Amino acid sequence: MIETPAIDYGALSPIIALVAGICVVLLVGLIGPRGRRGLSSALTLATLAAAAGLLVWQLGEPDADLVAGALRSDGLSITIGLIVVAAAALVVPLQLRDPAAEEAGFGETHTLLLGSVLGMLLLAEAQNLISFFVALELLSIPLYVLCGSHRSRSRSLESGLKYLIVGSIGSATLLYGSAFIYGGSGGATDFTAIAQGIGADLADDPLVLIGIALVAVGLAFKVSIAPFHQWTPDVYEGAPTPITAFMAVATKAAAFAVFARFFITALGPSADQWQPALAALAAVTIVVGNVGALGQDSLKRLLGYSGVAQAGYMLTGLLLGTVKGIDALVFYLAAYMLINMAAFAVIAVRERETAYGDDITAVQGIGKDRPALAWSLTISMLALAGLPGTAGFIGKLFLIEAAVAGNYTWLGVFIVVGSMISLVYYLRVVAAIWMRPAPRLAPAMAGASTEAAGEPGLPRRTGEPGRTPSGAPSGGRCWLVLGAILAATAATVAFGIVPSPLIDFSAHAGEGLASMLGPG
Amino acid sequence: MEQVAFFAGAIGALGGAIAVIALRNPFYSVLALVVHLFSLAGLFLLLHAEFVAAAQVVVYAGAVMVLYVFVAAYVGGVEEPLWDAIPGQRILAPLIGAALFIELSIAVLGSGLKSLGDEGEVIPAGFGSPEAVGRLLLERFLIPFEAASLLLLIAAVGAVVLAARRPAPVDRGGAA
Amino acid sequence: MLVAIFAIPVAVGLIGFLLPARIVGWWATLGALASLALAVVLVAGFDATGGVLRDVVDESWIPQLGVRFQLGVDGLSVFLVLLTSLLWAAAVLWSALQAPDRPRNYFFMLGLAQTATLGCFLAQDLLLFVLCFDLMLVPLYFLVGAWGTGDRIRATIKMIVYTLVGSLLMLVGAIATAVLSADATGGITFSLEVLRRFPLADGTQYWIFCFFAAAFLVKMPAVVVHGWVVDAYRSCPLPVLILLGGVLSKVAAYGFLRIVIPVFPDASIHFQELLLIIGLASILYGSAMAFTRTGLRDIVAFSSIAQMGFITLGIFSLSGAGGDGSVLQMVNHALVVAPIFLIIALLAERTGTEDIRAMGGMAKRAPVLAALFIVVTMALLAIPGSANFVGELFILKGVFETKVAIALIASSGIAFAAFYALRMYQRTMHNPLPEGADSRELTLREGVVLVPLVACIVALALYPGLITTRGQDSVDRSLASLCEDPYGIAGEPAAVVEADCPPGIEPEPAPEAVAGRGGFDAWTGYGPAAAAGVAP
Amino acid sequence: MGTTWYLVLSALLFAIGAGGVLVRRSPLVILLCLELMLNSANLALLAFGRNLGNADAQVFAMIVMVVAACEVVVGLGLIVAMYRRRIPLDVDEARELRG
Repeated sequence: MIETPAIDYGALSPIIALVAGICVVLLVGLIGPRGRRGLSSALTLATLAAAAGLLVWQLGEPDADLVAGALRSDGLSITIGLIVVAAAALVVPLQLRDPAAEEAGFGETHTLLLGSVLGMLLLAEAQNLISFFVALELLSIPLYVLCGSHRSRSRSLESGLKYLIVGSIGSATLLYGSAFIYGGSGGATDFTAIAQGIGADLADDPLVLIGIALVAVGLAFKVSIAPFHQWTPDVYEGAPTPITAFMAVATKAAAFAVFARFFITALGPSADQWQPALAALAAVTIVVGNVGALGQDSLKRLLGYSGVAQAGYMLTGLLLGTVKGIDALVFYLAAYMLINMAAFAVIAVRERETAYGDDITAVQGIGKDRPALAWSLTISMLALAGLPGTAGFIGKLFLIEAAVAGNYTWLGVFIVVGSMISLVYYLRVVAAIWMRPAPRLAPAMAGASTEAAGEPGLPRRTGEPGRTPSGAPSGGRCWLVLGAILAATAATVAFGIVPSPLIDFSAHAGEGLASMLGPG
Repeated sequence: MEQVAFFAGAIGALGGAIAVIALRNPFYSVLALVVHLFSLAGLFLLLHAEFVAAAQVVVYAGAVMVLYVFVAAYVGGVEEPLWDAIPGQRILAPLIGAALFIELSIAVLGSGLKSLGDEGEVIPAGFGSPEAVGRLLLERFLIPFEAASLLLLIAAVGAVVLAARRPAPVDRGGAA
Repeated sequence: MLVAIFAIPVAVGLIGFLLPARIVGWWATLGALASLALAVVLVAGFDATGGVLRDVVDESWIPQLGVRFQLGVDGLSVFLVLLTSLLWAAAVLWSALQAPDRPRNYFFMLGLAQTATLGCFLAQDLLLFVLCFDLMLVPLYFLVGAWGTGDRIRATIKMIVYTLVGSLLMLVGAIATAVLSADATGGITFSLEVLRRFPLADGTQYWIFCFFAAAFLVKMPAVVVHGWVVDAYRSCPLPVLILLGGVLSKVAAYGFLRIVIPVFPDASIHFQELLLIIGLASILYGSAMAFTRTGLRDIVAFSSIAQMGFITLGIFSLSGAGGDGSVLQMVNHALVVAPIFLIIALLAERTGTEDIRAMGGMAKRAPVLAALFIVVTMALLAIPGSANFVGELFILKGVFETKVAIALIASSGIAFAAFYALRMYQRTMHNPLPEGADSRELTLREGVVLVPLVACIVALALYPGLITTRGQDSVDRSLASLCEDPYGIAGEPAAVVEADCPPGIEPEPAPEAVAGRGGFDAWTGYGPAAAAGVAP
Repeated sequence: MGTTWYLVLSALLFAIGAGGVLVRRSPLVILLCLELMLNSANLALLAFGRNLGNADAQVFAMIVMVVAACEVVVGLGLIVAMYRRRIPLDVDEARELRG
């Protein structure tokens, strides 16, 4: 007889809510007429809200192993889950006028988005090699599709295919590494069992070490750590901007969660082996990312490289293996989510308003005419650079404090050096916003003029509703988007001045991991 | 007997793999992969993974490969590069592959792990049978099982999104 | 009180966003005057005895990271606070008269910069200081970049990269200080009063000192790392230049006195000669360059480098007199620089250039302007009787006590100052009036800003003791860390040999009860412990 | 047969797959090479599982098959979409994206 494992429905409820949401959104998308963006978006947001609510509810509950140890609901998984859900919720309004979503159908797009969110939640909870692998794929496969969902742009398709190939190489490498770790730890798939299986005896067994190396490489592909980052700028540039935003933020959060959980809990016995290696990777990543971003004119490529550099900062928090390091990592991820969502949203808005796409020209001189957008992008850039008064500063402070406390002061110095280099390109954007004149004559919009949103390049007064030709995607002002941008920006500043709530929030993560490592 | 079977399978798998990357025409590459997969299924049988071997033949070598064959026939044998080649990539790539192999082999051979050299544990009856695997899937690995089914659903939706014929709106800003 | 002084400028700036553009300037002026008034009240009621902190604010801020919101003021900072408010009021008023474009953003940035600067002077928490120090750059970047002149984008990038290199390293240094002394202090704390009592091991102090010194020397600016200064001065809008030249450079000097010497005493002694030489080099190089340049802004920029060199000398003479002189000189220099910049603006308006070769004869029809300028010039060259003279005298006295050779060379700096200051005055005010230039008397609007500033110089010349008497105790307290085991934490009572201390500094008596570790309260004479009567 | 033989074979297959990904330029063949990599991992898993008498590996291998199928479906979908898009358009547009 099959003995069904005990299922804690309470702790699983966020997952269940998401699955239900996926089904409903898909069905509504199939049944209703095409272009029902309002209903689909509302349902998606409702699903995300339900998941967020249940996650918050679970934050108060004790940590629990779920369904025969496949998953674990603890502080780390919940905090990361909330970051991911928040990122998705910010993406949904951004997709309202998105031509890619328009083309692929809102029901399908939202289904894929929710599927990816589900994968991220599972990934953050995974504590078994098999659920780890499936969750990673559940996260990635919808994203490959979403990247390529703007089918009429060959760049989008290419970006999807590239992402698929690189992502699959990463998955295959990771899988091969998992096989070795499975073999090396004596047939264990649960993270805790792996730690026991490796123990002190096998901590430097070549089989285990090569397994660790392969898993690290696989994850490095996912979170774009140098030298496995080459795909990042290309894919970021080619994908539809809302998807880029989601990818940049949420994938990183979920992948870092499992990175931390797997390395610290399962591979803890070999920490002496992987710590220096990861530290070297982090240092290289910081330098490569920041130097790569220097000459970029495309804002999405710029943020892609900047994301590489930020991954290096975050890796620092991870490799310390301390509670404080994990707290710093999660704090940084949360701050990074707010900052990047605002930045990408501004880029998306300008992409639809001007003919410059994501080129830096698109934001030139917007300080005069679009103060809200200008301030949001400015604050995002300053926050990414880690200037005080923003959550980015506190994030760096937290990371450096953790690094110094973990005897990695030199990595702290690297973070700072990276920040210095990064200032040059972040400030270039800020200078474009405030100190350069708006481009005088906008080139003709590529493609048909029927869908040209208002007069490209010419500012319209705030408050005048955007012209929406029936059905066609419009560059008109969307108050929901502006609201989302301003909310994210305000949060960036607010957490820069009063960071304690966010620090308390991220402290759950460290506790969660500590409880998993503890005697219990 | 077992050794003969292993070497036959190994040669088939290796030959298939090399053919996949060596043949010019993608269509033949696909067929080579089918050979590879069948040989692997044989090796899986030797490893007492009957159910997996059956799935390999039916699902993988059967269904999935049909998809490949179809697409290869549809798209044709055009080599359409996605990346600009890094100079020296063609020479470097085999070296990287060789280095990878040597490193992995060193790991395998250098491992202090017990009993890698011999057959290993005595395995219980019914090891690898559909019942045993099914029981595990529904008990310990319920979550991965369910997640995998959702993954299939999502992939289906994705395929529809990508491949469905729809009047595509005009290219917006693509050439900017 | 301190919170109000600290927060008013930025709050005023924020509210400015809600007001019509026309009146924003006046609203900001009102705010600046209000904060000036508060600062005056602060100084008027200030009690300098013992050099301890007054008006302390100590609130929890980021408890998880050990950061507290600690403000306090003592003899070192009280006049710098007043100075900041004063110059800011002048700058804001001047700007309001000029009516810049995008006034809401402009005045908000000014307010933010003032808050950050005041934050530096008031902060008693190391991290709060570093944060404010970095924050100063943000508004400055915008002010120069968006409202500046010439090749401003390049100048701003240069300025930001230069100065931030130092300040970010300082961030690491600050964090390292707190984390590495966490074992001794019992938990991570950035409180300066606590950190100074648990000095780190020598080797650690050395590298952290280098990080801090890099930040401060760039900011001052000192020679070798002064590359950003001239470009920034050239591109900076004038009201902002008053602040940049007058106040922001003082933050760095103040940082040495407030943080570096008390917290890293061993390193300060170790690197004393190096810094003295840097100071000396700044004096000589700055003076020489000021004498050869013809652009007014360049002259002032290089003279500032020279003056900051004097201040560095005073501080790193590590003596009471030198420290007192430095504090006085900080105020003096700021008070001199501000009116000079305003006068430059006036001259540029009348002659259409900032090059002294194309100027002259301004004194003809503008006796008041000339009179004001001569007062300022005399102060700049430190003529006996001026407060600058007193300041430099103190500094040189301090240096003589320790390094005679350096003091002798430094004295020549005073002579240089006379050269370039007089040259500047003569070329602009006397000589024949060139064609196209217009010698006009001060207008009422200009006078409103200029006259009070010059009056301050005169007042300070009459009574420099205003500052030295109040600063003395605090300076001594800063330097007290240099004494061997000054607080007797090692267990024994602080039986200090006189020779261990720098000249003129008495070791601070150990408090009766250092209530456990981290007794911030007991030391500063406030808080619950003080209230209970355990304070010294 | 010793497990070592299987592992070395799987390592060889993995290396061939990885080399193929780098050498070949056609997306379709790259997908095939990815299959090689995934299958070599399956072989290693099953060999370890047999050696340890642990059936978890077989479940893992099943799941990997599902995953591989999904990757194939999406990958082929992308290739078909690209191919279709190219037909009516200019050929030289296919390489807009720098690599």
